[in-house]
Amino acid sequence: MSTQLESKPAGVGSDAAELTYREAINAALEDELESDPAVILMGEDVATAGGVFKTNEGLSDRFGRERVRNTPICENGFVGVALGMAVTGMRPVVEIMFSDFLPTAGDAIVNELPKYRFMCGGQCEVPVTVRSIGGATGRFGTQHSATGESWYMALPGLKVATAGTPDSAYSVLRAAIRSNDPVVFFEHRGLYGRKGPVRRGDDNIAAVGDAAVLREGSDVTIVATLLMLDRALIAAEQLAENGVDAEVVELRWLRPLDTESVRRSVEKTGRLVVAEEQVHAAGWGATLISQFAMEGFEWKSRPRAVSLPDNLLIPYTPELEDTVVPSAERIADEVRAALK
Amino acid sequence: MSTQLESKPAGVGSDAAELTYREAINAALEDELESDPAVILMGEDVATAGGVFKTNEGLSDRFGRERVRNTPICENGFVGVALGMAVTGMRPVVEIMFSDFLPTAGDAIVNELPKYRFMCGGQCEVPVTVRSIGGATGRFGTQHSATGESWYMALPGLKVATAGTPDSAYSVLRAAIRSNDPVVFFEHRGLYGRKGPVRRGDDNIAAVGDAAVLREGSDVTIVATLLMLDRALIAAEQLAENGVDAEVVELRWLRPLDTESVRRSVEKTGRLVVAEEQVHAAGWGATLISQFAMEGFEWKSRPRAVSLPDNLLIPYTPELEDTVVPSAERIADEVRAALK
Amino acid sequence: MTTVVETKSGADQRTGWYRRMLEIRLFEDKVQELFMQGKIQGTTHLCQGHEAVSVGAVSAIEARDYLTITYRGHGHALARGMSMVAAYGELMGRTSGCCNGVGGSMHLTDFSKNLIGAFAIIGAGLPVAVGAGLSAKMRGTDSVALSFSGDGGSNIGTFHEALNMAAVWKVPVVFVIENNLYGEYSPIRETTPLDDLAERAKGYAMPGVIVDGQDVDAVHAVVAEAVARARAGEGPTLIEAKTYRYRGHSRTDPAKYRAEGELERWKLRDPIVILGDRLGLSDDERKSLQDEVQAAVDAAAVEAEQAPLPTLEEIENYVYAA
Amino acid sequence: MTTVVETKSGADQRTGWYRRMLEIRLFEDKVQELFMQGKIQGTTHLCQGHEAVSVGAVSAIEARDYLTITYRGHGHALARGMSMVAAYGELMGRTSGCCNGVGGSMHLTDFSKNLIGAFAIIGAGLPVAVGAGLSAKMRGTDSVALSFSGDGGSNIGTFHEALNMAAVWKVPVVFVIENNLYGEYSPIRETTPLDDLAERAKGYAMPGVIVDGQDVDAVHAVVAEAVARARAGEGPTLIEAKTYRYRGHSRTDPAKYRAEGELERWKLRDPIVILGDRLGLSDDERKSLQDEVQAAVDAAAVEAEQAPLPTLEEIENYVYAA
Ligand SMILES: Cc1ncc(C[n+]2csc(CCOP(=O)(O)OP(=O)(O)O)c2C)c(N)n1
Ligand SMILES: Cc1ncc(C[n+]2csc(CCOP(=O)(O)OP(=O)(O)O)c2C)c(N)n1
Ligand SMILES: [Mg+2]
Ligand SMILES: [Mg+2]
Repeated sequence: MSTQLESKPAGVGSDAAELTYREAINAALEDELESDPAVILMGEDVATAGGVFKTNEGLSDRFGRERVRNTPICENGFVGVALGMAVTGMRPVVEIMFSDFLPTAGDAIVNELPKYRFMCGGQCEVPVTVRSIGGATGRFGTQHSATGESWYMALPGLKVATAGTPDSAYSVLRAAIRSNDPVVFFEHRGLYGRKGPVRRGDDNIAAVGDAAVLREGSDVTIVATLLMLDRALIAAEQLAENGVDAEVVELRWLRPLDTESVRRSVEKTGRLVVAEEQVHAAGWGATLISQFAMEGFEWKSRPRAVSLPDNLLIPYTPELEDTVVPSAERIADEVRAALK
Repeated sequence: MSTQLESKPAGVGSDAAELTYREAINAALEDELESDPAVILMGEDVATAGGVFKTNEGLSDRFGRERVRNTPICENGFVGVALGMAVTGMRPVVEIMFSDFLPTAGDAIVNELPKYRFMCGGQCEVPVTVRSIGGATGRFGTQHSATGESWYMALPGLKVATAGTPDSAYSVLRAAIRSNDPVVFFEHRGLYGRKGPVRRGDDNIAAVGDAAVLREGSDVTIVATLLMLDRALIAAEQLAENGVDAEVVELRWLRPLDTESVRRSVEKTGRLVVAEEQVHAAGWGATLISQFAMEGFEWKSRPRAVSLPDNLLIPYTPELEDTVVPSAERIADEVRAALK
Repeated sequence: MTTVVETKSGADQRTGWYRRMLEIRLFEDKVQELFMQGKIQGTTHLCQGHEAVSVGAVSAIEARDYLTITYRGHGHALARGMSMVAAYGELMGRTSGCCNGVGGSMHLTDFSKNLIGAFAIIGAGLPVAVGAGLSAKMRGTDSVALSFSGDGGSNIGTFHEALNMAAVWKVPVVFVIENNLYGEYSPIRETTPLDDLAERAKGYAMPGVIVDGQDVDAVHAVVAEAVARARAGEGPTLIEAKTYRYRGHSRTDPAKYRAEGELERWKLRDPIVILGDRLGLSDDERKSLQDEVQAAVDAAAVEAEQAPLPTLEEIENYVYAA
Repeated sequence: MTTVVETKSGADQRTGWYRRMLEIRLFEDKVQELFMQGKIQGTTHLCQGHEAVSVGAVSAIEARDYLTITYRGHGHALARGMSMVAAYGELMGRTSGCCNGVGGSMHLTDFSKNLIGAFAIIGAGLPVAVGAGLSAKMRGTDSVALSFSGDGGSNIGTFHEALNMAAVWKVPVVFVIENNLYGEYSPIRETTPLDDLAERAKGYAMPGVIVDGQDVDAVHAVVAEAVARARAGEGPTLIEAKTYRYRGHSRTDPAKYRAEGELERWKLRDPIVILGDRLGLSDDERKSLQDEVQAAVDAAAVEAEQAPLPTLEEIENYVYAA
């Protein structure tokens, strides 16, 4: 058993700096804008005051307001613009201010980005990254609280990535931007202030498709993303105090889905809890569990999910929002139940 | 063991007429337009020449071009219009010509319809039905071949329905239109010419949320929707010739999801094959299988899925489209594998 | 201007407008205070400076007419007669709120007042208003729909789709764009190739009208005329009200992107002061109205806060109809 | 009109246009035949009657310029110099096709000719063209983008969004609406409140131009002028070409919704005949060109058909870049 920081498999070493998740995003954007003139950042208010969530601080000053470009409010339109740029030699990063607005760009994200290369018989590459900023706990109400992470995992042609720690924010976002395929990259607003070690540099660019074991353990595997990853790590520390040794896997990519890494972990632990900030239906948790069921995996105890309730939406009411979004305690409880 | 027709649990009796799936849709629309003046039908070219797929034959003549209304090409806009009509006393049915265009109406379908009642604290009802016509085998190419059926099942507030036979087309569509909640109702273009007995009348309105056992059997449960349901029934007949007795369950509703009916069936058979015209990731098949895994269901043999390949999109190339979309033979093969 | 308008613009009614604008101003000012106290959480989009638009326009429709607003909608809801308790309660997430506290600041909806929707997604409200207007027409009523949106919102697809449908079907709907010169942090000319958004009406063969959004009389007049046209079956109108928001876009925005002196210049044309002057209100009269409304605002906040929180069981009923 | 245009409009070039229009006409006529033989499946959207628009416009851009088209795009692809074999091959789903047969009739794309996309979703191509133009500008080239769409497509949100972005960023892009009076089965005035879609340019402070889409010279001239403006950094133009499709919307549509005599009236102004007359071509010359092109069309179809089908393994490589 080891602590969160020591257990990071790659990237985080002695030369790591403590950055917030927000700063890590900023660093990834800066390093990619710096390293490739084809990279640009566009979206609503991305160039002003560091962007609405301050992730873009300093970027428009440094790279100019052409390469860091404010757009009109028209998500479907500007994702389409990014596509046109991508197939003519640029590498756009598009910011979608709230993941809830992804469906506003629904056609571009579902029908254009993933299908473009295929429909033209492989004539082009589509290096577009869509940064999607989402998640509950902000008291933003029902139309501004989705993570959206599983919505697009049923689309071959697309890649879907997430980040649950500052280091993965840095390394996964850089990998997304470097991908020659379209990637939707999910950030969680609730994590922006979270601090952690980030090793900044070209040798810390995540491998596309790889999950990361952020905490090793032998009793149970917790698979999580985004804010739930953060809470899973907290749950694991709490459990450790009670002698429960949880392995925490960050599922950084939902497409391609790293069933392999999860399998390695559950082969060791025999138990699985998925922690997801979404209903269980049609999500990555169900996809993983179904996969193992179809393989005939033999569990020590049946797999479990901590998810959003299937019969509710996210309310504004602060107290109820906190009840609805899974806490570290609920994750720990589910782990305990798995160990009974 | 019984044949498809005899085994229909409800609705299809001696007074059933042979109708095509297309005619069944038409009858459901006609009967609802007739029975409630608040019902209207709108969409692109719905009022002209019976609509693009001839499902609306005669309706604009009978009910007039106000109640059967052609819209401009603007899916997000006219689904929003339907919402505004629904909360002010009408009961609109909206036709989306190809399910692939649902994401074009992404905001209306994801953020407005399902959330409206919730966000206003239950002040209103939202009786909108979105008819979504989809599916492969038409050689329509990559942007016109999705079924889309699982895309919206992660949205509390919405109901998601499908029809795989003429009788379910009639009875489920009527139930959808009568629902006081928004429903996305999926039709499969490849089934329009399919004939079957339909009992027309107010006593054949499906119960919201109920799956239907279309063929009883004891060896294995096949769960399917839309075209795959049709093919599952064909597969079951083929299997019967080899002495394999398959039960075929039509999963008419994905939300609410009738795990109960499927559980009853698999408790009998101990084996499950889901047949889906979609990738397995983030679909109803994975959702069901995960659900049973989490319940610790004990299978006679591990559950199986016949799905679209995860590494491909639907090509235009006719021969390849046929290879990619699961056939009755592939479903039968998978059943045989489950029985080995 | 039609007779209807003339009748409505009596001095009594205009004194009512003055009071209502003041109520909106002080309501919004207090929201900031309640935030500091943690009684309101999340975000909020205040409308100080816009009062003449909401009050002038909303006063031009009847009870039977429909209204859609946006996340920047406190003023319109109050103008429509929502009680401050119901508005504060909603912002506090309590059952005193118009939506029982589940909607929050961005979703002040009240079906009892035909305020049928408050939208947090840009552009989403316009088609809904078209639907309400079309429904009114098809059901044989003479209700019209009034829909508010912003300058930034005039660049999203649904704006175009809604105006097109409204025009081609001659729907009784009036679209009011509150052009406050910014969409979040972006000045209009960074995102929009023209200054006068009323120009966009031409693409739909629809009348487009520009009005001084700081002048409640003017706003009322043009909206009343458009409502009369709509009610007479002559179709939709696009009205652009030029206005300005005194605060930043939302709670976390200090609005440093504004040109120096811009805010101050706009404050010289404060809509409440303009109407006060026209009504010939003395300083004393203004002061005593101010005190009276402030007391009502404070009392409403206290009352709203007394209400219990909604329970999980209650809100489960809001997901699906019974 | 600029000098560039003058130079281009020589008699030789115009004879080339005549031949190209004929090629498009006969190509499309043969598609129907190939359908009957089961050699083409699914659906297809033919463009007989539109030939002057595609040829007139596409001939006004250079090789380095970008082009986006729609499902009704066979004519534009051929006008851009795609070989008929590549086009037929695509319609037949064979590896002789420009997209190796996976795209089909609606997706004639050829990056080697900067024909960067053919869109089956209404409105989707316009933002992509804006992106290509913006990219050209940012990369310091003087390439422009030319984008085709339809009258029905001018009602969807992305049309508005694309034109707005193009205007506010002064993107070098030229939008051509082929107004053939119908969107599928619906005549324009059933879905759109005006006849002249060029009016919509006003909402973006952009020049809007109406041109006779049956007159290839006229189309060429206005597009060339718009291209010159775009290349000079003066921003986008919206061009509406009035035209007509002779066939139904798609394969299954007998187009019974048209007014009697409408088709016949339009055929009196056939774009190929008009140019033939202007060029003073004799009946014999026309006949021999017709035979020559017909032979080429027939040969291309035969050649396209010889190619093998793509394999599953091949097309797997089209999903993700290596
Ligand atoms: C589809 C969508 N995109 C982005 C946002 C984020 N957003 C909220 S308000 C706003 C600016 C709107 O500006 P404007 O329409 O001028 O209205 P104002 O806020 O000035 O009243 C933006 C971009 C949103 N809510 N919805
Ligand atoms: C978003 C979307 N909605 C609907 C359709 C179906 N559809 C295909 S072509 C068409 C009509 C388009 O009309 P127009 O833009 O005038 O082009 P034309 O076909 O006349 O060339 C429609 C509705 C589509 N492809 N995409
Ligand atoms: Mg604004
Ligand atoms: Mg047309």
